[in-house]
Amino acid sequence: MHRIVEIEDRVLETPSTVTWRFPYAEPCAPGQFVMVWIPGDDELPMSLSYTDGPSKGVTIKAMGSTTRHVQSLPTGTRIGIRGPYGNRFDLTPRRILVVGGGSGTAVLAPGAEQALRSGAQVTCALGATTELELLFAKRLTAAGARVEVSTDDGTAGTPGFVTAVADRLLAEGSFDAVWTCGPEVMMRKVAESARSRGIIGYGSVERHMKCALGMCDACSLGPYHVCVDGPVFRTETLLSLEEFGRTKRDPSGRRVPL
Amino acid sequence: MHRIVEIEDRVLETPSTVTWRFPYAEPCAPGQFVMVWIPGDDELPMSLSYTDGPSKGVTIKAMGSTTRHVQSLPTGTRIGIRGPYGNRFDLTPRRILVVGGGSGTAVLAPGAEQALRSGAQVTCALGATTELELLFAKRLTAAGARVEVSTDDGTAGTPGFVTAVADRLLAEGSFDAVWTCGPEVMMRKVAESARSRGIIGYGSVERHMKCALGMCDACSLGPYHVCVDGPVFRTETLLSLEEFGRTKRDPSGRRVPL
Amino acid sequence: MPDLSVELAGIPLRNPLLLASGIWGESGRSLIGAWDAGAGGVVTKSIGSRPRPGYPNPTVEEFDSWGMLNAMGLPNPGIAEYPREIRAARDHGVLVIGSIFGGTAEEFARLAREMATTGVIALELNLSCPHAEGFGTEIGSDPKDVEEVVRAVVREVKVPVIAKITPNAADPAELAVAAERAGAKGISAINTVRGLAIDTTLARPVLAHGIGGLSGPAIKSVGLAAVWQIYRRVQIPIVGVGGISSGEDVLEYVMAGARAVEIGTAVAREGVRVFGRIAQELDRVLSERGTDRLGSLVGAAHRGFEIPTADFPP
Amino acid sequence: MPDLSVELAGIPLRNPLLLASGIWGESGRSLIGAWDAGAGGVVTKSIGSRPRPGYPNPTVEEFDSWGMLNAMGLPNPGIAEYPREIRAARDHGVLVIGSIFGGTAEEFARLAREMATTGVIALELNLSCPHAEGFGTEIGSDPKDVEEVVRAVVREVKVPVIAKITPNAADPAELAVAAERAGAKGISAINTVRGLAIDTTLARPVLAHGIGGLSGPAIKSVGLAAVWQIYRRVQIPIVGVGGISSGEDVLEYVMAGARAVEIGTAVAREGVRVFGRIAQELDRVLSERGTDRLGSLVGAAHRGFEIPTADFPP
Ligand SMILES: Cc1cc2nc3c(=O)[nH]c(=O)nc-3n(C[C@H](O)[C@H](O)[C@H](O)COP(=O)(O)OP(=O)(O)OC[C@H]3O[C@@H](n4cnc5c(N)ncnc54)[C@H](O)[C@@H]3O)c2cc1C
Ligand SMILES: Cc1cc2nc3c(=O)[nH]c(=O)nc-3n(C[C@H](O)[C@H](O)[C@H](O)COP(=O)(O)OP(=O)(O)OC[C@H]3O[C@@H](n4cnc5c(N)ncnc54)[C@H](O)[C@@H]3O)c2cc1C
Ligand SMILES: Cc1cc2nc3c(=O)[nH]c(=O)nc-3n(C[C@H](O)[C@H](O)[C@H](O)COP(=O)(O)O)c2cc1C
Ligand SMILES: Cc1cc2nc3c(=O)[nH]c(=O)nc-3n(C[C@H](O)[C@H](O)[C@H](O)COP(=O)(O)O)c2cc1C
Ligand code: FES
Ligand code: FES
Repeated sequence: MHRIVEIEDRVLETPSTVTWRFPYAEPCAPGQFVMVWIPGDDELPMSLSYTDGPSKGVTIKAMGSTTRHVQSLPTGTRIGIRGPYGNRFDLTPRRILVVGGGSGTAVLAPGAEQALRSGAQVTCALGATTELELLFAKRLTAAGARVEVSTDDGTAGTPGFVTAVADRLLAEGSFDAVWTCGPEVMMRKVAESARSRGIIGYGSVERHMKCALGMCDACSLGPYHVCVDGPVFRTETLLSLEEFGRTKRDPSGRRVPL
Repeated sequence: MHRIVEIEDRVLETPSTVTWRFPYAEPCAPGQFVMVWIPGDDELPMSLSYTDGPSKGVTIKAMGSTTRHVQSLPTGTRIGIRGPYGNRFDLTPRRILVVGGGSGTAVLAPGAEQALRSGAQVTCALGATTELELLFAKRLTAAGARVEVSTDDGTAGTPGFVTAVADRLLAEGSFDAVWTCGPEVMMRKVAESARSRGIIGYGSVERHMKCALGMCDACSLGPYHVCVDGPVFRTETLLSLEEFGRTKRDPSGRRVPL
Repeated sequence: MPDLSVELAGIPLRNPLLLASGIWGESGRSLIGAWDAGAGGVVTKSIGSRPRPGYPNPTVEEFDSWGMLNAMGLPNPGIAEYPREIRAARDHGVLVIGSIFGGTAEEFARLAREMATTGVIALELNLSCPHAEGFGTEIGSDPKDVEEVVRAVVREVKVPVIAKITPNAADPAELAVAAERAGAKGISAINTVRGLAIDTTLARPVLAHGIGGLSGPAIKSVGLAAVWQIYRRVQIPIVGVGGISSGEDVLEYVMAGARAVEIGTAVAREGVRVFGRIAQELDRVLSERGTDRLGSLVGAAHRGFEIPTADFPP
Repeated sequence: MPDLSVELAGIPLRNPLLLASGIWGESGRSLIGAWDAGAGGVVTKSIGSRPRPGYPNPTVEEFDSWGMLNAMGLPNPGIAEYPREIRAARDHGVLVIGSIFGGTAEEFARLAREMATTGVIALELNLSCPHAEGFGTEIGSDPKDVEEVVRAVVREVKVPVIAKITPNAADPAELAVAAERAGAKGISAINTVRGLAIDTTLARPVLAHGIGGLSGPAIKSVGLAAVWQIYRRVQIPIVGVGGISSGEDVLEYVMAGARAVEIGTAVAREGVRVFGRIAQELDRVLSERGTDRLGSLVGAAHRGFEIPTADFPP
């Protein structure tokens, strides 16, 4: 059942990323996602980048036709929301390393904030192609996290991939858990680093979604359905899946390279 | 939704009347009725003659094909029950005159028992064609009611109609309420007697029933539907209805004389 | 206060909420009850040539708040008896639509002629009862039969004729088109959806008739689909029926293309108070949406809607 | 422990609970998941000639625990790609029924030929999707078309052919009779019931495609009615589909005439655990009723049942 809401606030986070805030009373937890219906266009899965209070939020990166087109929608635009769906991050670890690539940081931010509020130590490694595309670095710093950034082009922080920063942080400090979201090749690297150090990892993954109810099989990933068994998986589990980091299914169900 | 139950006990109350007890957990109140399904035959409205405890009961008089045929069904027979439906007797009056004609006493008995248990004074005028057809006289006496009987043929109690006994009792004692059930000509008499003495009266009436949900209109009586607005009505209300005591509707909806 | 009045086949209605056929329609007094409770009009029980007791009980099976089966078997007092009930209602000022059913076009025409003399504002032809051998769906599922019946009736009477269409068909809109072609001034859609319930303890159908018709919220989407498809194919007004129990539901039907609606199963238990409640809710949702006239929303959901292809580029 | 095994068109099944087409059927791994969770067999997604992304989202609308609409638009990877998924499942020992859909008898025949080489135990012909232009109901609602398609397929393949029948027809049993005549070895009934939902705030249909198909408990009685009527007209076994979510539901279908059942919407949220739960419930209800073999109850509700007349003496 969709609920129709108005975009009550709109923030351009980066040149290619917008955050929408909207009233939505359902209780939501960090890690969960909603289906966002842009009437007349498409309905898309979006992780919640704000999960507390009466106003929830999603942060949308321009990837294809719909996500590009919606960047410019004004506040007051009516959208449909259903959910929340999926599982959540485990907020019990006390020393957490957050590794976010690009818009992947969206799903990690609310969990990091909640963990910090409950007294956990949170260290963030955030990567982006370029400085302007860095997401939520200020937000997480303000929340009390130690934030390190990297950019592919070196315009901010450590030049290169965020996986290098993550490796360094893992070597330096001691962590109870690693959370990650971003391109799957990146997540695979992070997952392997965590494994090599014996640290529990959690990764949030994306697959094409239609029903979000665990029925249509569009989002299948090995024996799992990302919409109900995920989107958060143990990185151990992800590493055991032949498809992880390699293939996904297109809307017809064909396996295609990632 | 029917619940299928087994007849767990069976008592021949009179040569033409049988009581069935069956397990039925729904809370039921005196005055209410259930739809009793005799699989392969018919489904009929029956007032509850036992409303307390886990075993409810109905008391069935042989009137037509089904009610005749079911007199001999053994215990263990499976029947379907839905309900209870309809409203209930007002149990607050403290001095109650109960006037029952024939099997009409069935719906009055559980209310009389409950009133007695709560300390009310209950006087019963029970009429039947003949001694053997008297219903629940012993049951009501045992419950603590003062019971007077009449028979059309004079085989027991006052010879003649029960309305004469009722009139005498009304003249003798003082009552807060009169409850009645029986042939409508009898109920009309009782209603008029109660009115002339300014006593509140309640009568339980019968009409052809199909849905018992206030939908099909089979049981309409003036502006009312007996299945949801009744079967218990104020006798004042009944007296105001042109149809009361005169006509009913047959299964096709045609008005026919009572 | 938004304006809830609508015009149906030339008849002004104070609101679009009609009592559905077969519900509270056996006695004139009940029709008055529905009207006094706020219905914009009432449809009578479907009346046939002769008194008909209908099937034995059980005739209804309620399995949940969202659905109910019935196989009443078209009980009715017959066309000779019934007009007195209509007259009682008419004398009270009730707008009555007379429903009839028959086995042949001739029988429909004969019934229509008699029904039309009772002061009904329109006739509704029941071409859609899913559980009456020889009537209902059997005659109502072939466009040719529908056309023949409607034509025969239209020839006989001056009052507008509304054809009530079955959902138990490959293409209900095709049936509506046939009715329009034959001169119908309106379409009612839908009647109940063919259904069955079995008692597994007894290993037998619950309803005495076996097959019955599903009604209530369970069929709302089915009725909406029919109204939607019919609206795209005919010009005459549509009366939406099926599973309506709130103001929102009415608005869904109106936006799908209905000009008025009928309410049936929702009358169970709550009684005809349901008309007042739904009118109030409709009032509220229209106010919330800033609409002052319900009529302006008829078919609103079709505007700008295009069916996408399933071959959109992946 | 009652014996839940049944024989369907010559194929022994360990239990009658099959995964319905279109649910968890896109990947071989998911088919394995359903089998490992206890399904007696699985039906694949309906496969067509070419990869087809299906309609844009929204493709589903869940309005309550009792009903859901979908218009997926028959997304599928195409017959060239899909066999690898079936083989993965077959290699694991899964009994796979291959579902196909097409626009013409020739297309069905071609698809059947290819599908039959993948090791499927049977073919299910989707003649019944209510929301795919040119496929589904359009080809499946005319007995002549059904007969032609089934005949064309039966000619091509050795595996048993099961025709999946639409409820959106005047007489689903007529379609089943046509399929039997053409050589089908089984009938599946039903597919989803045509339905629509409108968002009144936006004044537009919720599903991108507009019309969709209703599934879930809301349609159980509709599926039961179809199975009941088909059972009275054909000799071949029937697979009951529609709204099944408990052991009681399965028993209702079996008593109405089904030899096996398919489970679709009940897989939503609960996942394929539903197969284990329903098998357990079925076990319990059969024990309670003192039945040791499910197969003995097929059609039990027909025994001794007679349709009463509506003219019984009042
Ligand atoms: C659980 C989950 C959470 C997500 N959270 C976010 C988020 O917080 N922020 C964000 O920007 N993006 C998020 N995404 C990804 C987002 O849904 C897609 O980027 C978006 O759907 C692209 O839409 P489009 O029409 O612009 O793309 P298209 O032009 O259609 O395609 C671009 C890419 O998006 C993918 N895509 C298109 N439709 C879907 C769909 N229905 N489901 C999944 N992928 C799709 C395509 O496969 C392709 O890879 C999430 C995806 C999932 C599965
Ligand atoms: C609210 C209510 C409570 C009742 N309580 C009792 C009771 O406690 N004990 C008892 O013996 N009887 C009771 N009756 C009456 C009982 O339902 C009928 O006597 C019974 O249905 C007759 O069935 P039959 O098949 O034997 O009769 P038939 O041969 O069919 O007809 C005999 C008479 O019963 C009437 N009748 C038949 N079917 C119905 C029906 N579905 N609804 C109403 N009347 C019907 C007929 O109109 C006719 O007057 C009650 C009726 C109602 C409406
Ligand atoms: C008990 C009952 C009796 C009905 N009788 C008739 C009838 O006589 N003629 C008719 O056209 N429709 C009849 N119907 C169908 C309703 O008019 C209506 O089309 C259907 O119930 C769907 O609407 P609902 O979901 O609001 O009940 C009957 C429905 C019910 C539930
Ligand atoms: C999301 C979804 C997709 C479906 N896809 C197909 C399909 O591809 N082929 C088919 O024959 N039936 C399809 N169906 C219909 C189901 O197989 C089944 O007939 C119907 O849903 C009724 O069963 P249920 O109430 O248990 O879901 C689909 C149903 C759903 C809900
Ligand atoms: S999106 Fe349909 S199963 Fe996950
Ligand atoms: S029995 Fe149907 S309205 Fe009372």
